[in-house]
Amino acid sequence: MRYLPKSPADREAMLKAIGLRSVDDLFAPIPAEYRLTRDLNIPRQMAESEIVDFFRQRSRENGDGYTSFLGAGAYFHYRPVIIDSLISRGEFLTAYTPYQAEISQGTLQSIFEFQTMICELTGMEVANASMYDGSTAAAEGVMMAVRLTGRRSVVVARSLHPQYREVLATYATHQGMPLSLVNFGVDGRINLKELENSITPETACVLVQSPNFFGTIEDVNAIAEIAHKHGAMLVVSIAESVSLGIVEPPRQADVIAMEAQSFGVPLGFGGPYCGVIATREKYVRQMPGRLVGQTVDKQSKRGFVLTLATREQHIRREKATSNICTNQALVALMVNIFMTVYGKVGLKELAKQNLAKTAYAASQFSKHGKLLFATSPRFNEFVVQTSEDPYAINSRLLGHKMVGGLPLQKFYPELGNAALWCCTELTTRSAIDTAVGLVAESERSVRSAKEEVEEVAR
Amino acid sequence: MRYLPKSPADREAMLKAIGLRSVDDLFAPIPAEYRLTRDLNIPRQMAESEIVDFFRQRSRENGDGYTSFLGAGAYFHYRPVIIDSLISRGEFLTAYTPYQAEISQGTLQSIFEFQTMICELTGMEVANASMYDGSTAAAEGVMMAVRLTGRRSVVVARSLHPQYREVLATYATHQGMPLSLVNFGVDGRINLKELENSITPETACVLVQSPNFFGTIEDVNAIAEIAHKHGAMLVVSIAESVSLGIVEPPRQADVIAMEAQSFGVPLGFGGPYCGVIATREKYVRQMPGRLVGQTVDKQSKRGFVLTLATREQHIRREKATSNICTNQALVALMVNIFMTVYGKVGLKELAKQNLAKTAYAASQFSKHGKLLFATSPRFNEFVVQTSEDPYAINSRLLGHKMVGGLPLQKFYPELGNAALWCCTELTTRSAIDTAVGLVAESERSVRSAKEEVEEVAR
Amino acid sequence: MKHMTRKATRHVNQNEGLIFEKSSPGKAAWKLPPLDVPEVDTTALLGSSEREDLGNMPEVSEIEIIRHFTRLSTWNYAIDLGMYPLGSCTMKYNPRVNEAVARVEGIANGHPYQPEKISQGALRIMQTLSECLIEITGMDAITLQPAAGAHGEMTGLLMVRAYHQSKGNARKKILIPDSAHGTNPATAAMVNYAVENLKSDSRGMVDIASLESQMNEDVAALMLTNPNTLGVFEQDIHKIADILHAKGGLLYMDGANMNALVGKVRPGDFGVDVMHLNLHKTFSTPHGGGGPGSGPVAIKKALEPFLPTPVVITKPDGTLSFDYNRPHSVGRVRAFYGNFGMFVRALAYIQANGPDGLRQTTEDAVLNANYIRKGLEGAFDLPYSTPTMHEVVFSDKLQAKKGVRTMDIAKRLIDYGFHPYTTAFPLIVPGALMIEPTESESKEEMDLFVEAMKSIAEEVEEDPQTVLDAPHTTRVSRLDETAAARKPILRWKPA
Amino acid sequence: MKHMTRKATRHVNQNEGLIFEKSSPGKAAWKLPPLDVPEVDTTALLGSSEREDLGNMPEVSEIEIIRHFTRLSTWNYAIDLGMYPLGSCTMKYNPRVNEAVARVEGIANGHPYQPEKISQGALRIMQTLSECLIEITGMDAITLQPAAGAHGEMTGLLMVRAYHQSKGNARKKILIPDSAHGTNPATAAMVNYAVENLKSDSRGMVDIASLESQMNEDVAALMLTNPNTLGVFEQDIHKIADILHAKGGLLYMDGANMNALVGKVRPGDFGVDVMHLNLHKTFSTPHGGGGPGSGPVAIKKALEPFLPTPVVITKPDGTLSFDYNRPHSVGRVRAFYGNFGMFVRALAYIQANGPDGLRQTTEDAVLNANYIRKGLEGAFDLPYSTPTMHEVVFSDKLQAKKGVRTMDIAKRLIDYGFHPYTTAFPLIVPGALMIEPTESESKEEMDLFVEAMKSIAEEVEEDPQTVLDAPHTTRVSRLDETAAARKPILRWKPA
Ligand SMILES: Cc1ncc(COP(=O)(O)O)c(C=O)c1O
Ligand SMILES: Cc1ncc(COP(=O)(O)O)c(C=O)c1O
Repeated sequence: MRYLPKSPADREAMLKAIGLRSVDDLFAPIPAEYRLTRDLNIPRQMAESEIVDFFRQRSRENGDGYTSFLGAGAYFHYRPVIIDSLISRGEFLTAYTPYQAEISQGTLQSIFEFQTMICELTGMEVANASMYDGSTAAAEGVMMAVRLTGRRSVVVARSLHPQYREVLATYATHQGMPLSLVNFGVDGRINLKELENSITPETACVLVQSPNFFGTIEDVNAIAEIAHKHGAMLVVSIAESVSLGIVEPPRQADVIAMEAQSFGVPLGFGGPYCGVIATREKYVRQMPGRLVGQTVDKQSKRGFVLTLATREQHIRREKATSNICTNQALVALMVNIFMTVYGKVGLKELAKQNLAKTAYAASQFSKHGKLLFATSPRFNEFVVQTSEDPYAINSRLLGHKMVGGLPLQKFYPELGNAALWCCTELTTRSAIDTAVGLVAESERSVRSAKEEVEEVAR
Repeated sequence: MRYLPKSPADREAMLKAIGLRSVDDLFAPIPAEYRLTRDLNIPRQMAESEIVDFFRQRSRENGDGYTSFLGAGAYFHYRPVIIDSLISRGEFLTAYTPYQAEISQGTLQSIFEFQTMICELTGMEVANASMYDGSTAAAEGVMMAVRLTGRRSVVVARSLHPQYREVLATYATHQGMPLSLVNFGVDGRINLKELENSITPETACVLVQSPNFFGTIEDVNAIAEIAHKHGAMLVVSIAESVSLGIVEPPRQADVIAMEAQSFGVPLGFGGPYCGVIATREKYVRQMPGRLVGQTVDKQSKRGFVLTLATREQHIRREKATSNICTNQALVALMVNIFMTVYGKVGLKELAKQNLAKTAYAASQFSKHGKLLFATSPRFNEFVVQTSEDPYAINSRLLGHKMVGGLPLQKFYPELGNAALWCCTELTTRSAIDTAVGLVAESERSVRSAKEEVEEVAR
Repeated sequence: MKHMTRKATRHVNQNEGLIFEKSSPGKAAWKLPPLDVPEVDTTALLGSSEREDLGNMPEVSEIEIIRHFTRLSTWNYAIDLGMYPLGSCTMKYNPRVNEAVARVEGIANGHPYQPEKISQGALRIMQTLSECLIEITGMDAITLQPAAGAHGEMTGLLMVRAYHQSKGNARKKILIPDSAHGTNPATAAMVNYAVENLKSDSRGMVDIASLESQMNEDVAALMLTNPNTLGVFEQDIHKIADILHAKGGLLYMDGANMNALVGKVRPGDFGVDVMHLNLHKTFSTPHGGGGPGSGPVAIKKALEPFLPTPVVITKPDGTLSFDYNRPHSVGRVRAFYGNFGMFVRALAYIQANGPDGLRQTTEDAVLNANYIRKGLEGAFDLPYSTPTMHEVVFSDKLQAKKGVRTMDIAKRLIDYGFHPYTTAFPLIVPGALMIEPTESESKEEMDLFVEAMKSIAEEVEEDPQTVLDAPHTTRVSRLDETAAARKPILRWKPA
Repeated sequence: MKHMTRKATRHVNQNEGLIFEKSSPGKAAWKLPPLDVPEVDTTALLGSSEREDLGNMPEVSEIEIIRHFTRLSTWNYAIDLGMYPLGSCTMKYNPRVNEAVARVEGIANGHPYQPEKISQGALRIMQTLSECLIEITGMDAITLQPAAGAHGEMTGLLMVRAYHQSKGNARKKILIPDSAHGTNPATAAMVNYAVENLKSDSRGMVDIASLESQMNEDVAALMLTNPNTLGVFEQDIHKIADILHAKGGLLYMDGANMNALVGKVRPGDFGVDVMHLNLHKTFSTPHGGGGPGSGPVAIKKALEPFLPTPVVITKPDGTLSFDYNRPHSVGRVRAFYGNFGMFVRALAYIQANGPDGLRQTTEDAVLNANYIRKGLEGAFDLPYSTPTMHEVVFSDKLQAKKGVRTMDIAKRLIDYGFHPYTTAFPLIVPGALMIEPTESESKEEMDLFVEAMKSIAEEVEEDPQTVLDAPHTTRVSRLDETAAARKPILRWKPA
């Protein structure tokens, strides 16, 4: 096997040194009746060229070459080339968790920078080294609030990503954390009145997403005020991190649970992504996940270490703030490099381009379909209601090697033939125009079909 | 500009430190009448995403996705993934020529290993650190022989790669090195009688290629004997280095001039490739190009340095063995890694697969077209003569996203409708069968057309 | 330090400050294409939601970023540089072809919501990997959704709970051996189970008598690591499974140590009901400085209804699809389908090995651990002499007499050019040195390791201070962790 | 060494032997797919041409290769690690997007003989790059074929010869300033021209009087580097061109120093007839430890008939094509079309910069050199005080008094974390320190460089031995080059 650095002679010599006669002796501790005496029934050993061919073939079956208007928690932004150049260095790629600080300063310092930038962007005071993804970060953020407030129930906006809601439900079920949902209004934002009514003295926190699942920016100020008034915390989920370049961060939140995939992480069919939790300094000891801190060595030289480990499972076991151990470090490094490349000015300009493309697309679509939640500010997503079922429209778009917006019926039946469209800096005007053209055609044909029917009826 | 690590304030501060008021002052030494006062008329500054798009577009116009039967000095072999992983490390990619040995041991040791492996494979005693490519290596190999023998004329096999011959002609013209050509026989090998007759007391060397341009393996023993009998040296060019896995190297040669592209270097539309010169130890001081040698440091620790630099242009100027300075170091590193991956056993097995594919293809083609030089041993190329013009056949193959063999008429008009086909380990049986099928079809239709004519004539 | 130059030397190495310290207004590493739609008035669009500025985000050029991270990287140790014998972590070679195929366009850029019609490639990868893992574990079904080992544990226990609940009683507690990894109890707590410790016997295995006495109808499952964290195979595994099953309990296996078993024995065959795998350990996906991982959970038939949604199925027409209609599912543990990029890498690893390669891999892993054990016996105390599988655990008992503890030896190992082993785990061995070489180490590298460890043992006798002050060859010396935790500085701030 | 820790520290670093020392029969890093055609009898096919064995070729596994080259790489200095101020070498940032686009499938795998119909992408790249370089140089036509600077020189001189020959007299010699690079005279010899040295004046420029007296009808061309190797712009360039042209000679410009001129002044505008460019200097293609390079030659109209074959042309139907029918061509200087992969990178660099970026680049390069000059004046002897363009040349005159020479200072600079400057070139400056920072260095990095150099100058006064024994912080100390050359060991052999 080409990964194994041993010759038959090496194996012989080692067995001899150990004092064994055969490899079988090594497995003597395993009861004989369980020992496998046949080959595993898996594909035969393949050449590297065959492996590459296999995955190229899979790639061709996987939407390679399609233009997409999908967002909904996974965003297609340009990834600067240097991200992969740098994360591919074996020193980053093949290192473990930086437990041995003296030979892990590369990883540690980069996480420290990551934490800093997440703080700068979110307006929070501390950020951790990463969580599995935005959905689990939201769930853990809620659990944090539960621990901090000593209350157990949770108020959740319906405009939170439906899969995030599902994940939260899974996490919450057995922890005795009742969830209640608050609807959105015609403006696509959480219904503030309903929110106020939902909060009880048992409410640990309110969880909203902004920009929310519809791309609409919530009035976080107002939400925070309501939550805080009732002694509940506010947990804000951010799924589209590029929005932070131009959208005021939810500074009033107590916990921000973010998905940083937009910052240089490939779509990758849904993962690995990069969750993060950011919060106020005073809550740091209830945070889940790893934290890197600055310190000094024996010569007073600046250095970085994993710190506050007493929150974690390997020290606290069943009393830990979370069971998380392995996180998303390398993905956080991608995020870190992306944030560094765009930086203070670039992130703003990038966000502006997203805004401009989306504004153009929304205005074009609204000439034919119905733009929902039109009155609220939005970032790079919007909902269009059509006369025809969006699945039908999308299957026509597929013929043009285009993937249309995400049909919402399955998540929000009340929205009917609505679909969630997304534009980023990579969406070209011509792609928008083509998609709009197909929607317009659909509307025209539905209209003419209707007119025909009316004609006949008349 | 995103590559420039300066802020406007930095530039200000630096100008001030220098004592200048403006950047223009820096260019005062250039006579004003020559200073450009307009923008260069070149494409505007592009975003990285645009650059990537531009080249993807070019890629699509460039045979992406075609199966090819082309060889003729540029071979499509599988390139193990680790080659690019390793050469992409900045420490190799962005280092200069290893003049400062103490901080260049990585490059130096790897060249030393490269030199060693080239020696092992060619059967020579010394090898240099690389030449531009196989063609210039051949020309410089010949110049070496001219210096070593004190003779000036050169006998060249017509079965040497036609472009190598052209390059040699260019190099030789003004150096007063008359060239004479020796034809090949019906077996595709150099005509030994003609060779013997061509050699004069003024002949510095005989230059042949093996496997030659037709893929035929020359009888190097016999050629060497003839050359040496007349006091001429033998320079052997090797264009398909994978052949060395299974074909006896030309150990009788005095100089081997090799193109190592087959060893892990991308086809890359013809370059960069990796020439190498290998020879006997006694000729080392007439070698062109860089050499790495082993030595010790002050603590007697083994280390490597550039050595025998007194042959080179920076020391000897117009008396140097060559004007070469920059060579193909990074490409030589690719070659080095490839040789290391396949090693002693793998190179042989790889060569065997090439042999088997080619034997199969040659036998299939010979059922329809005429296999030329059929009696001689060959490696992974062969010549097929067809009734129809191979350009016509190839344009039909193109329709199947296949690139047929290289038509030879332009280089060897006497071979008529002949084309040079190549198979490597990457050529699939089904591709061969498809190509053979199309050739068979061509033969059938020519035959039936002829029969029709004969019918009419009758 | 007589031997250390055989393995490592010091070499000049670039310092590098924080990226913020290189920032200066007007530098940039980015450039956007010209906008092909009308510019917008951001204030008009966003109103009070518009952001003013981005605080202390850096402004640097591309070359500075390349240098920044390249320089930082040179302060890291990594598998690519040498042996990384962290016990329980399985730091094996991360094949580069895995990285290459994970970056193939349609695989890297597939959107999780793209229509299934154009997702057949990704679905096929998930299905093929699932089939391989089911065969390797001897289980009946699997979910790939969990993002890491601990996440797999949670998913597994959620299914355990759902299973018991379906029988009318969710039960109350999970038995966990005292040698277990911290995630095991932490996970049990998250699924609202009480944790009950199970003690190990003198062989370092589950104490059967204790298990028998502690097992009852309140116990939902035993979470067993096998081989356990001492690197010892639980020889009474049959009995253990029987004891659990007899009282309706389930056997959960933490599969972190599957590298000792793949191709040689299958947990499904020895009574395991639920188990998770760590693709980032056994299946070679890179650790990346702490993640990402992937923690598939394999189960027996009886637990299948409870799998998280969605599940990959084959439709009658032969195409693949996600099945969301699973009324008994424990729900979703993560958005989308899991760390798909890791599935790609793990499958590429399995393909590169095949059945013969996987078996040889396991054999070499166990051979290596035993070779190290043999080499270090005598020089270090071996608290359990039970046969070793893929890792061996020594203690610092002999060295502690001189005041040198496992962490000191670990730090000294750095000077010899090695990454330390795992320290202070498992908890049942005071001052543990937990060494897992994996199959990726050559005899040469291990000989150097044994030599280094023995040399340190000698140093402890002759010159303990050198060991206590180690490391001596690194850019920074031992860092003050207490100060770091006392007054945490968790982010940079402008001076 | 008081300041050195600001820039560099030592850090533990892996040793690594020769790959042959790791070889052992039966290890392998390769695997071939199953053969889909019949096996062959190699002896029957090859007869006496069959090879028996492959001598001492290594047998190692993939992880060992990854570690081997990763470890080796850590002993290299590189642009990615810090300033690399090699004069005349233009060690600038090598953008990573260049590497990415060079690896796009159809670009990396295009066969040089594939039909032109499916080579339009490559042809377009060549044409676009040619147009850009023609505009940048102000010349009329170009060939991209030469593989490096020296190869370009040869190609250029071949065209010079062909031009003169077409006028009936190939002429006999080439004038070359004494400050020229070694490739200039070496090339002239290869094209069978005699070399006549031209001396520099006190400003370090071409001595006009000498030029006037040496110029005659035997002189084919003057090979001028401008700015010259002192970093000085030949201010009398107009006069120089006139003197040459008046006697029918041609002005050849060695474009190695174009980084001082791009976007600011064009050689074609100041009288140059032929010139080569180094894409691996001015246009950012990576140096890769010594190559590959690319040395396009740009020419004025009068030389166009002599360009090497083939030349890219646009056919009437708008498609691109290679023109081989060029009866006056000097012929071919390399198989195929040149180092195409470097064309891709150079074009990507030009696109990333645009006209504004290229101009700013040049300005920064010249600014940096002047900043260093200012910083080091006084501490080191400046033999020519003429204004500096992109590089500055000091001499070791002040330090030589203490027995410390330029090479010693260079070696000491290594301890301070820098790659040395170019030593002992140009030849007209005894003990030269030739410093070219390029535009890629930040003020911070240059301040550290100036600080290091000044610190070394102080050390020379206070403790010259430390400088003479340098470097002190590298894996190997100064290597015995004399021994290496006396009894060369140029390959490994089994013991
Ligand atoms: C035995 C054991 N169990 C569980 C885990 C947790 O796995 P993960 O880090 O992937 O969450 C680990 C990882 O260190 C482990 O060693
Ligand atoms: C001034 C000058 N001319 C010519 C050359 C030769 O160029 P190349 O190394 O690309 O052959 C160099 C390169 O070092 C140089 O600096």
